[in-house]
Amino acid sequence: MNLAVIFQAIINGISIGFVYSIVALGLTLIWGTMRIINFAHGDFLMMGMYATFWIFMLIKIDPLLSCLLIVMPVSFGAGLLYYRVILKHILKREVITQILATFGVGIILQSIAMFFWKPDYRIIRGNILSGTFRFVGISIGIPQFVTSIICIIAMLALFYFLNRTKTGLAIRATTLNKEAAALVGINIENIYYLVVGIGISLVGLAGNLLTNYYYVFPNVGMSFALFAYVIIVLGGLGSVKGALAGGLILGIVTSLTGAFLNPAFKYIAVFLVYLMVVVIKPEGLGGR
Amino acid sequence: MHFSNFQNNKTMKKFILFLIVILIIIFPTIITQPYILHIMIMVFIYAILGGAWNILSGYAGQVSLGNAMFFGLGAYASSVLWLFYNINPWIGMIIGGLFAVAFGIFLGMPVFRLRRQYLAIATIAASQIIMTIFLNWEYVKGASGLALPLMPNSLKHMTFLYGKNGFYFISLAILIFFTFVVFVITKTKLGYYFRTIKEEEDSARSIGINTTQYKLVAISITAFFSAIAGTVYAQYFLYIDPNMVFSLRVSFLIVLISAFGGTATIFGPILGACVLIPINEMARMFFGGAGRGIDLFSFGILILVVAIYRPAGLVSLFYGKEKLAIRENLPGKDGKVDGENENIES
Amino acid sequence: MERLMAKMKILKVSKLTKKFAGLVANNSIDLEVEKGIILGLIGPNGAGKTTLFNCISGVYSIDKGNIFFEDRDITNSSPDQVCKLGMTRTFQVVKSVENMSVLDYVMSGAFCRTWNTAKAKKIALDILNFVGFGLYERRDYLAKELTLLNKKALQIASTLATKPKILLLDEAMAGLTKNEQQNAIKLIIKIRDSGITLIVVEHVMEIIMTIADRVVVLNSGIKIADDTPEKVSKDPQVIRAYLGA
Amino acid sequence: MFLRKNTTLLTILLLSSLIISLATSISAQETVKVGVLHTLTGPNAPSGLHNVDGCLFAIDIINGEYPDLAIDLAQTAGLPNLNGAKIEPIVANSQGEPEFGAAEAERLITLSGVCAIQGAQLSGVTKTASIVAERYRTPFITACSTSPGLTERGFKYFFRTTPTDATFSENFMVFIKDLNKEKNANIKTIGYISANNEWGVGTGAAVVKAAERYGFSVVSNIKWPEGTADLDSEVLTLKRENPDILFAAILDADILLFTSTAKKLDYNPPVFAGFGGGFFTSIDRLAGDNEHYMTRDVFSLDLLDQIPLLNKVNQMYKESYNREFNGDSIRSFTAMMTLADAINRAGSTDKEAIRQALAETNIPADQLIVTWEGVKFDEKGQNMLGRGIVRQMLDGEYKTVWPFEVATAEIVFPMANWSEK
Repeated sequence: MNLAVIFQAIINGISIGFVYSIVALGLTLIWGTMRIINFAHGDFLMMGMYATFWIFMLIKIDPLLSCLLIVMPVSFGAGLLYYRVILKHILKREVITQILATFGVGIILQSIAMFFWKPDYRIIRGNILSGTFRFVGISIGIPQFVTSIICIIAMLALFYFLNRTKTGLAIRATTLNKEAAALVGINIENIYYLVVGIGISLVGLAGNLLTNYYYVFPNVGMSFALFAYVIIVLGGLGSVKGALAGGLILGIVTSLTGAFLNPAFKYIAVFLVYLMVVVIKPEGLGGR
Repeated sequence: MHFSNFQNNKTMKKFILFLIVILIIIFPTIITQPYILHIMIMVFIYAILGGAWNILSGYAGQVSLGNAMFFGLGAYASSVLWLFYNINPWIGMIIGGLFAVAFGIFLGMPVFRLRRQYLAIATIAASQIIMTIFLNWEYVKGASGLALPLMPNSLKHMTFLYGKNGFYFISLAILIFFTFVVFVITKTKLGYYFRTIKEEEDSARSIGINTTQYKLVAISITAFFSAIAGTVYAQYFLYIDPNMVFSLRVSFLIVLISAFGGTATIFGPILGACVLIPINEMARMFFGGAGRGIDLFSFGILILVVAIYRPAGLVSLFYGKEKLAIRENLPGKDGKVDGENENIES
Repeated sequence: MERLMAKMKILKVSKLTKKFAGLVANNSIDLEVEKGIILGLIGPNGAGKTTLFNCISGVYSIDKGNIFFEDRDITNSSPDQVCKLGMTRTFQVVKSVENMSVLDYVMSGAFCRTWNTAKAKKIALDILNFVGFGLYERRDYLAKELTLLNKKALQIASTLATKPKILLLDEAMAGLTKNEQQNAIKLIIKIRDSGITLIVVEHVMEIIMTIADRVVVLNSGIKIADDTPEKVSKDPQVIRAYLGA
Repeated sequence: MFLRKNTTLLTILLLSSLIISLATSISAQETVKVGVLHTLTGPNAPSGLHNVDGCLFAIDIINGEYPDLAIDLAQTAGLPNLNGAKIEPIVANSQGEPEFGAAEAERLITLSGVCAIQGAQLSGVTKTASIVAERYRTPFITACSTSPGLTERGFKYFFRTTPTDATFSENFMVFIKDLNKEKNANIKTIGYISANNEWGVGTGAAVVKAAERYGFSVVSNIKWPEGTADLDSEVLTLKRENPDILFAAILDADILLFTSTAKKLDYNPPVFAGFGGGFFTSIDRLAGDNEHYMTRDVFSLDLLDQIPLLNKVNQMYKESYNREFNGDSIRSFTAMMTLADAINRAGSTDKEAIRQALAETNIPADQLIVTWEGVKFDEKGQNMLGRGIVRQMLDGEYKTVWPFEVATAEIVFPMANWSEK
C-alpha cells in the first residue's frame, strides 16, 4: 500500500469532511439553540446552490463573489422568513410535529425547484475556482481546498461571535437555559430570529461553495443533510467544534473505508462509528 | 366538564365508527375498481405501519425515524423463507415478526439510553446500516432484489395474482386485529406506562416503572406488526429490493402518516393513511404526468398546513368539546403564538 | 417521642458516600429511620440533602456504603426496583408531566401493584380523595393545567398510589404560600397517620420542627446532628451551620 | 354539531378520490389508449423525460399524416386498420419507485383502460409494473430497461425492443477484441463501476459473465451507494487496480460526480465506456471533460447511409422538442412504433390480439431509425435482432466508432489524459 494513496485518501476525507462540517454548521446552531431538527436543511442547501448557479448563469457573478454579496444576505432573509412563517409556530410542539412541518417545507422547496428548473442536473463551468494542484502524486481540488479554507474561516468567525460578542453570549445563554436567559432579560424571540437567520445563511454559504464543483439538482440536499444530522449528534448539539470534529471524522472514515475496504460499505462505517459513540457517550463527543 | 354532552358525543362516535367499519367491509362489493382497491390496500398496509410506529413513538415517545428496517426485515424474512426454504408465507410472516422483534430488542438495549432527537438519528443510522447490508448481501440477491413466484390464487400461500379482494381482506383483517390490540394496550397498564415514560422518565421510574424494559416492550410490538405489514407488502408486489423496503422514504412516510393523522391516538395513523395515501396517488394521477413536481408540492403543502394548524393531527377534528377544550389551553393553540408570551417559556 | 421507642428500623443507611468529580456530596452518612415516623432532613443549600435522596431512592449509584430497606440490601438498585419494594420519592422541581390527565397519572402509579385497570382506577380515585387539594374534582385536567400546589399534590398522589411503605418528600413545600404550606403539613401528617413512614427534606426549619419526630441535619455533605427537633434547634453546630449559610 | 361538520369535511376528503377517479374512468372509446410510464420526478427524472418525449413524438408521427416519411404508420393519420383511430398517450409518473410503478400500471390498465403500456426506463420499476401488467394480461413493452433478468421471468405479456445489457456486454467484448486486433490495444483487464441498484448490479453481472466467456479478467467491480456525495475513494481504488478498460452503468448524477472526481484525482483509464444512462442524458453538461468518452448505443446521427430515415426524423424531433435524439428517446420512439405497428396489425384494442401481434412482430431494418436488423421477438419477448454500436465523443459530439465497418470516425485510443483535454 503506497503512502501517497493513503495520504490522498486522508486528504480527500478531510476535504469532504469540511463540506459536511459547513453544511452541518448552520443546522447545529438552529438545532442546538431551538431544539428543532430542521429536516428542510438539505433543501435550503439546494436552494443556496440554485441561487449561486443562476446568479452565475444569468448575471455572470462568480460564486466566489456572489457568496458574501448576495447569497448569504438573501439566505439570511430567507431564514428570518422561515422562522416567522414556520418555526415560530412549532417551537413548543412535540418533536413529531416539528418533523412533520420542517419535512413539509423540504418537500415544498424540492417541488418548487423541480417546477422552475426541471429535474435536470446542472453544473457550473468556467468559474474562478476550478482545477487542481498536485505535488508528490497527491492531488487537491482547488475549489475543495478553498472550501476548506472558507469553512475554517466561517467556523472561527462563528466561534468568535458565539464566545466573544454580547449577542453571541446571549445565544449561548439561550442554548443552555431558555428560562434563565429570559429572566436576565434576553429577548428569546429575537435570539431565535437571529439564530435561524445565521443558520440558513451558513447553509447558503455551504451551497454557494459546493456549487463551485458539485452538480445542482432538486433532490441534491438529502445526500448531504443526512450526514449533517449524524455529524451534529456525533459532535454534540450546538457545538461548533463538534460540527468540525464530526465532519472530519465522518469524511476520513468514509474515505478510508471506501479506499481500502469496499466503497459499498463506506457509509456503514460512519453509522457504526456514530452508533458506538452515542451509545458510549450519549451527548456526543463535544457534548456538555 | 359537561359529562352528558361528553357521553352522547362518545356514543355518536361509536356509531359513526361502526358505520365506517361496515362500509369498509362491504366496500369491495360496491366498488370493484381494482386501482381504488389497490389504494385501499396501500392505505391498510401503511395504516398498520403508522400504527405500529405510533406505539413506540407516539405512546412511548421514543421517536424512531428508521421504522422501515422492521418493515423490510419482515418482508425479506418471509420472502427468503418462501423462496429458498419453501416455508409458507403465513408461517414466514410470524417468523419474520419474531425476527424483527429480536432485532428490535437487540437495537433497543443500547440506543434506548438516548433521548429524543438523539434516538431519532440513531434509528436512522441503524436502518441505513441494515439497508446497506441487504444491498450488498449476495444471499438475498443484493440490489437485484427478490422476485416471488407468480402462482394461481391461494389463500394458503398468501398469493392473489388475480383480483384484489384477497389482499384487501387480509390487510384489513390484520389492520382491525392490530387496532384492537392497540385499543387493549391503551386501556391497560402498558398504555399508561408508555404514556408516563413519554412524559417524564425520572418520575416514571420513581413510581416503579422500569423504563428500559417497557421501551423494549414497545419496540417489540412496533417491530412485530411492522414486519407483518412487510410480509403482506412483499406478497402483494411479489418483488422487493432494499431500496424499496428499507429506504428513508418509507421510514419518513410512516412518520408523516402518523403525525399527520395524530400521534398517540388509536385512529390517528389510520386517518393519516386514509388521507395521505389517496392524496399522494391522486396528486400523481392528475399532476404527475406533467413531470414538474406539482404532485409533490400539493403533498408538502398539505402536511405543512396540518403540522401548523392542527398540531395534534387531523384526528383532533374528531375530539369531543372537552378534549378540545384541553387542547385549546395549550400555549400557542393552533400555532397562533403571540410574540409577547413567546419570551417567557412556561 | 413515643414513636421513637422500640420501633423496627424500616431504613438503614450506613457510611453512604457519594462523590461528583472529586467533590464529596455525601460523606459516609449513617441514617436510621424507624417505621411510621416523620424524619426531617434539613440543612443549608448544597448540604447534600437532595443528593442523599437520590442515592437512597436509587437515582444515583453510590460510591461507598450500604442501604438497607427492611433489612434487605438495596444498595445501587434502580428507582423502580426500590419503588416496587415500597420506597418512593418526589422531586424538588416538579418534573414536567404535562399532557397526561391527573387521573391517568395517578393510575399509572397505582399500576405498580396491579395489572387490573379497574382496580388501579379505584386506588387512584381513593388516593385523589385522600390527598384532597381539589385533585379529585380536577381528575380530568391535564397535569400542566394545574397550579404549582396541585402539581406537587399530584406528585405526592401518584407516589402514594404505588402503596409505599416509606415516602421521601423533597422540598414539597418550596414555593408555596403560608396557608398552602399549612395544608401541605396537614397532608403530611395525614400520610404519616395512615402508617407510611416519611422522610421530609426542607430547608425552612420552622416547618420541620412542627411536624418531624426526629431531625437529621446535613452540612456540606456531613451529618452534623440527629435528634429530636427541640434538641437539634438548640444544637450550636446546627445554629452555626445555618448562620454560616 | 362540531363533530358533524368535520365528519363531512373528512368524508369529502376521502370520497373525493373515489368520485374523481371513477369520473376519469368513464371517457370516450374511439381513441386507442396507451400507457406511458416513466420516472418524471426524483434523481432519475432526466432520462425519464427523454423517454416520454420519444414516445409522444412517435405518437405524433402515427397520429399525423407525413406522406414523405417512409414509415408505414406515418403515411396515414392514425392507425389504418382501426379506421384511422388515433393513439392517445396517458403519461404516468412512477417517481422512480417500484411501488408507485406498480400502482400507476394498475391505474393505467384498470382506470384509464389502456390496451398496452410502454414504460419504465428503470429496471426496478419495470419489474413490479410488468408484474401488474402480466396480472391483467396487458402487453407491456419496455424501451430502455436493459437489465437482462427482466426477460428471464417467463412472462407472456412482456416485450423488450432494446438489446439487453447481456447483448451490449457481448458487443463490448467483441469491441475489445477488435480493438486489440486493429489497434493492438492489448486490453486484458476490465473494470466496472455502477451505483448499487437493480440496473447497475444486473449489468455488472452480465459484464462479468461476458468477460469470462471472452477471457478477460474483471479486476475491479465497484458499486457505490445510490446518491453518494463523493466518489473520491472509488476513484482511488480504480487508480490502484488500474483496469485497461472501464465500463460504467451509471446515471446522471454519478457521471457528473465521477468525471469531476476523476479529473481532480487525475485518473485516466485508457477507455471509458458506458452503458447509456448518464452517457445519454447528462453528458452535454460535461462539455470538454467528456471528450473520448464512449457509450454503447443503438443509433447515431452520422449513420445516414445505414439509416436513411434518421436524419429527417431527427429534424422533426428537434423542431418539436428542441433537442436531438439520444439513446433513451430514440429507443422509446422505436418501442412505441413497434407497439403501434402491433396494434395496427391486431386491428383491434383487444389485449390478447395485441399480444399475439407483438409476438409475430417482424419489422424490417428499413422501417427503423436505429441500427438494428429489425424487430422480432423470441419466445421470451426479447428482440432478437437488436444490435449495439459504440459511439465515442469526438470534438463534443458522439461519432460511431464501432463496428469498424460502419464507423464514421477513427476511434481515439487511448483516451486523452486530463492534462491534455
